[in-house]
Amino acid sequence: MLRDVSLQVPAGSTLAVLGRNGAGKSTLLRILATLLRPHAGEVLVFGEALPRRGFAVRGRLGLLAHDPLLYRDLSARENLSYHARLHAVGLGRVEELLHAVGMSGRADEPVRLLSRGLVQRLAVCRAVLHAPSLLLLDEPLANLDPAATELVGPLIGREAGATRVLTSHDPQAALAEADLVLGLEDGRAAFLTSPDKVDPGAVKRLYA
Amino acid sequence: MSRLVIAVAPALPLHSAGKYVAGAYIVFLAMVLIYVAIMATRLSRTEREIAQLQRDVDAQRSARDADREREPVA
Amino acid sequence: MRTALTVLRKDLLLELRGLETLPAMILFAIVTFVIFHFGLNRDTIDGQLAAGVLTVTLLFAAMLGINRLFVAEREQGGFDAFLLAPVDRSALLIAKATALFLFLVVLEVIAVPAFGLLLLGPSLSPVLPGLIVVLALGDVALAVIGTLVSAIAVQTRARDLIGPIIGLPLLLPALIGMARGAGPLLVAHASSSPPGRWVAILALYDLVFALLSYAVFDFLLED
Amino acid sequence: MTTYGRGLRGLSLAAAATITAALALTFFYAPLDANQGFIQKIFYIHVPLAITALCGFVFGGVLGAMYLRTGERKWDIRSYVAIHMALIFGVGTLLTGTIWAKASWGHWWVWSDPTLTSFLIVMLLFATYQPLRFSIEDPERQSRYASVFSVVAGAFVPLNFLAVRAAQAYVHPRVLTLTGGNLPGSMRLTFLVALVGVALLYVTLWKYEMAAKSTRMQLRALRRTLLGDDAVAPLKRSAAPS
Repeated sequence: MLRDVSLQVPAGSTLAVLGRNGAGKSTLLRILATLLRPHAGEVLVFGEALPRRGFAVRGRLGLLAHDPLLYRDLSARENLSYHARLHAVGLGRVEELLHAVGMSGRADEPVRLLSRGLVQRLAVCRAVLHAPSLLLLDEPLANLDPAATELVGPLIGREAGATRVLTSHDPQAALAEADLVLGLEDGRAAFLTSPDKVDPGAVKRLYA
Repeated sequence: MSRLVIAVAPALPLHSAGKYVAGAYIVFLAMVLIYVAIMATRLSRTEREIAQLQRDVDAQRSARDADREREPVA
Repeated sequence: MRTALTVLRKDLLLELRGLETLPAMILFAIVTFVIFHFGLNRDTIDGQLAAGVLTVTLLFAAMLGINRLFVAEREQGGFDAFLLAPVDRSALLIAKATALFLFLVVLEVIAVPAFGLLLLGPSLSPVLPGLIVVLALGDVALAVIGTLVSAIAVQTRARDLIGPIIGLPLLLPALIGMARGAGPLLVAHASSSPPGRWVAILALYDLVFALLSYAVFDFLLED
Repeated sequence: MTTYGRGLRGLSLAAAATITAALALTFFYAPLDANQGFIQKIFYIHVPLAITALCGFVFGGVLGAMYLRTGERKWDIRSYVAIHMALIFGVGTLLTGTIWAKASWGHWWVWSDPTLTSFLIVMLLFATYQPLRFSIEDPERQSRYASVFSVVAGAFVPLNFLAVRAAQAYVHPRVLTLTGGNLPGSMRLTFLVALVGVALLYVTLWKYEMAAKSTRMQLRALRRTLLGDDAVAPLKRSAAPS
């Protein structure tokens, strides 16, 4: 449920979405990812109107959701190879990414045997496999320890160079990364400003 | 008429044939009537809802009028 | 087409790893033959009765596979992952129907000889080519309609119930075609070619539903 | 919003007049069938009901296709009402059919009649329409899936008849051949009048139901504009679109 939310994210910048569970963060991401169709209102991604022009947008965005979107019975390598084929990406990219997140050694184990942290690393690989220019990141650092956070940094951090929309349980971390902050409360925009102008009290109220 | 029918219907005893034919047409009639009954209950529900809406709108309006009357006093 | 192959490869790999569906279908079919032996109290059967037992067993075994066809996609995010990719959505229909068809073929490769061994009176080998034609055409109908029904049912709350109650009536004409086509083959000294009328009806049914599924499948994937 | 009530009075009167005429023709004009005698009079209600129900199912499929094409909710509601009405007519067909079977063959059900058998299969399929709708909570998805179902099931109707007809020899009384090959002129006239009457009844009831539905929806909308969002009770989970 989203209402009266209207904003623009310039290319290359980062929008942080704050709010409690159920405030509409994931809904916003799923709408941007063309997975949910908005009942009303206007959504433009790369200047293409959704949901009508969804096919023009798919393949240029990467979604990292709560659900890792990986098959539990397939190995890490098999999962990524499947997605690489769907996105018409060479299999060399799969090895490159597995190496980048330090999983080359465990790439042949079925995903169901991997720890939450390793699954999250894999999900990051899946989301950036096709080098998307828009990254939709729902709690990207969940289950990741500091070392792993550093590993995925170049893939989904500001260094990646993509436009990013991210949500986080930790408002301070999100504020540090963002160019623009959207506070959501029950599907409505509570505030929308730059990080240095955010009222700490307003953030606290969001999570109260 | 029915006597005439008996005269020309050789094989089947009319009393049983008539029963079945009547049964079939009664099924048809009953269906239509049941439908009318269902629509009647729905119509009365709609009527009730319109009456309720009328009451609610009246209540809202009288509340607003009461507010307006109090204003100069306040 | 390449996308369909990719998805098909993934589905077969998943089945190979999990072995969740196919063994259950095969076991179900064989147990059902044993049940028919006791239920009918007959050691051997032939003709239309045999064809009926065989095709009904295959139909119900297929229902098991149909119920599970999209479960992994729904529970493990496969739908979302597929929808995020810049690919033609019909590829999923083609891949899933092909996977189901292959499952049915493997099922029949084991269940039909088992049927010949356990229940069927007349010998199977002289009529095998004709039987293969009838079963293959029936499998196409089962695969196409099964995929469509499964895609509808998987998004409902009572998916284990909705699948069969929609699927069975839709598959009835295909069952009639398979049973009546196979019936004349399963008697002693049968001619080896199945009745042309039934082959034609099955083929027509396959064709119409393949086109129909292709036309409506996209609508089942949105959001 | 379309006003479905317009023309409803004329249509109702036409349906009533045609059905009265059909009844009169059936009992006072059409000759007794040579083989079946008086029993054959069931034909004039049973077959028009059956044809109307089947056309209603196909009609529902066409309306469902319109929903898929446009995404406008009104088409789904129309499709729902069309199938809903056709189901009621279908139940009537099955009941009159079994009565006829009992009267002419002494059994309440006969498998040897391909038309009745395939009609049963169609009914079994469409009987799942409501459970399917009820099983999907999201209203938009419910409409979309129900429309897909109606398109597939609508196409299934003629195919199913083809398959079942091929499966069985014709044992049914020859009056059933709808081409009217061996139907005497007076019987054919009666039959056609009855068919038009029942079809008019279907259209009337469809419009009636649509008028009732749209009235209730307008009432809700009115309540919302007059009293605000909170004054409207949330819809209960339902198989019917609204």
